[in-house]
Amino acid sequence: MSGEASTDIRSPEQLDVDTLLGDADWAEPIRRAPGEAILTVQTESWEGPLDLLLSLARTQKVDLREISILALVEQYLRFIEDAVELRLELAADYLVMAAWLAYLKSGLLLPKEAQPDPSPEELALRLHLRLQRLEAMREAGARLMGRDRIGRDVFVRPEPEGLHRPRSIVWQAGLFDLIQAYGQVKARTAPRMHIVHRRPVMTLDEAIERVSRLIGVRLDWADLRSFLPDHADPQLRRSALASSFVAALELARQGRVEIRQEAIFAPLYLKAPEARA
Amino acid sequence: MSLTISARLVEAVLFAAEGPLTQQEIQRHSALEESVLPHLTALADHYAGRGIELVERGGRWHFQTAADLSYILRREREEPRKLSRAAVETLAIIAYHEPVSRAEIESIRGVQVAKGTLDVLMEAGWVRPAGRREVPGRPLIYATTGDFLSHFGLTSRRDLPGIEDLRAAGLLDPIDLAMESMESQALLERDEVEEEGED
Amino acid sequence: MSLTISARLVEAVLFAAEGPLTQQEIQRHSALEESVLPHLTALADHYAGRGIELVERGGRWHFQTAADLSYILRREREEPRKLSRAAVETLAIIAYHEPVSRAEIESIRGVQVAKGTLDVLMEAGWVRPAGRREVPGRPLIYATTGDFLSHFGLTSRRDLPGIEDLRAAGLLDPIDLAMESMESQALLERDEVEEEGED
Repeated sequence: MSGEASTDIRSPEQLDVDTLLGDADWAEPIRRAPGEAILTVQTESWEGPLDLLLSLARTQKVDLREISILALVEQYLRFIEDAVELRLELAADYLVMAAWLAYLKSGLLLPKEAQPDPSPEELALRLHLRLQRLEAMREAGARLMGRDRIGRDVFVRPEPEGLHRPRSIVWQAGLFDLIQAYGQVKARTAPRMHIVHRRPVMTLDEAIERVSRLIGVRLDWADLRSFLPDHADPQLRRSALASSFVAALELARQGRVEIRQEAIFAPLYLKAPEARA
Repeated sequence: MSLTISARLVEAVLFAAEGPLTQQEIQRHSALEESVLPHLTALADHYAGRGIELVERGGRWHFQTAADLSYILRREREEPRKLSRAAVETLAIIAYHEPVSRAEIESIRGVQVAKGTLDVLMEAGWVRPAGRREVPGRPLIYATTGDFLSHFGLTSRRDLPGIEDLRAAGLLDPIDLAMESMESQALLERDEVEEEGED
Repeated sequence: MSLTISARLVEAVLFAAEGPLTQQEIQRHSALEESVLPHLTALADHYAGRGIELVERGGRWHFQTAADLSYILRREREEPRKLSRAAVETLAIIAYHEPVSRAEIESIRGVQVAKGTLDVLMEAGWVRPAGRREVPGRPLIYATTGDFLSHFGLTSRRDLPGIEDLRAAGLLDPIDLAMESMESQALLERDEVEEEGED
């Protein structure tokens, strides 16, 4: 088959995963920003610490089976130190990995008899196996993408006539459509937390205090609006208007203020009661 | 049967073409120096009497299913219809929550369900009435069918991804949420306009 | 070249179909009493070395242009789907390990499966939920589809590049299993070689 022929051409040794995936960035973690003297570290270049470890391992330029875990651990820790010195935001999992690797490093350097359980060799081996597995899958992915793909390398008829079909498949819908639709229904109707932004308000207590204080110094009927703070922003003014109105009603109920209004929606006038004047 | 690379290219170009091609177009797509005409006639001869034929109509060449076999082809009116958005959502809700009544579907969707939507799903053979709910009004309840499972390649309804799976797969937010926040923004704005009108 | 009516029918069915067809579907559409399989293999032989080839992918058959002509026909501008690195790795993990749960994918990649990875693969029609693993939590498991095999030109999953080598090297086994087998290996060898360590 044609597919096999093409895989024969590219043996695994010749594969350059980076070029095949067209993403050369990840081999080059630390770059000098153009025109600047400082280094920029792009932690977004990696998907997590394991990814970073693998690309550091690649820079050792040896078969992954021969790699020195201790050297790799040191590289990682140095990288994290540099990043911290440069005050870069590091995701927590990078730091967790750093702590774990520091522990592993001290274990690897300890004399054999003082080693805790599980042994650092075992932990190092596990890390090694994880890196091998990730590497294997990355290579497999690249080889997959490099195959003769429909629509790029080989082509099917763009507009076939289509065959006479049984009634049951007249309606078209796939499993993805179905679960996507359910996801959207759920997302649309899910209860959501709303955060109400704090608005500048005048509380009723503040308004009562303010109106009763000002009413004492007004000699004649005064428009309610003249009791509002002068330089307040419009939102605070609206709140103050409402609160002052309620305050006026409350004060009138207590007999501490008189209210007059000429017509519906006409301005409200306040005055201190006659008896006390 | 071995062919020259040129003849093979011409054959492939014709097969992958979006529509009938002129001789010049075939020449260009196959990137050949020599004339493609001899290849075209040789191919037409080769396919004569097969299930596929190479035909020339008004100077354009294309492959087609042999005319005498056209009865295997789809009739125009059988054009497969894509299930409407409402129908897919309704089907999904029935699959996840069955058995459900229409009112329950509506409360999950947050939108009314037209009667025609359920009819389409029943016509497709994916949904069936499954009795009545023993509550006031005794509403009809709906469930999915065996055809539903086989069409969607499921062995059981429990194979449907759960909410957490959907979230992890990235199917629980994107576009709609953004749309919604825009909508609620618009609602807020309308409220504000109304409030200001009252002033 | 004249063919029997049966062979012509099979050829025409494959040519007019909108997608790959299983042997059963070809049988049904061609409405033949006799098995279509001999016709399929004869046709595949006939087309070998032509500009078009008849291929079988995951048990489904379709015509496509010959792969070795891709250097001329290749349409760079129409790259079918540019996948993110995460999506490529996730696809590879699912294909080589299937069926596989999200947690298993995450343990190989060392990061959470990002939103917009699985849904992209499912939308492309290459990955599907394939039931649940019967362990606590009953996690959903994922597998590849027939369309995946067709798209990447794989006759079956055994055709996945290098899968035999990876399996032989134990690189498709979970780490715990690999550790165990290494330990028993080490026990065997301990007599002969005093451990030189990893320095």
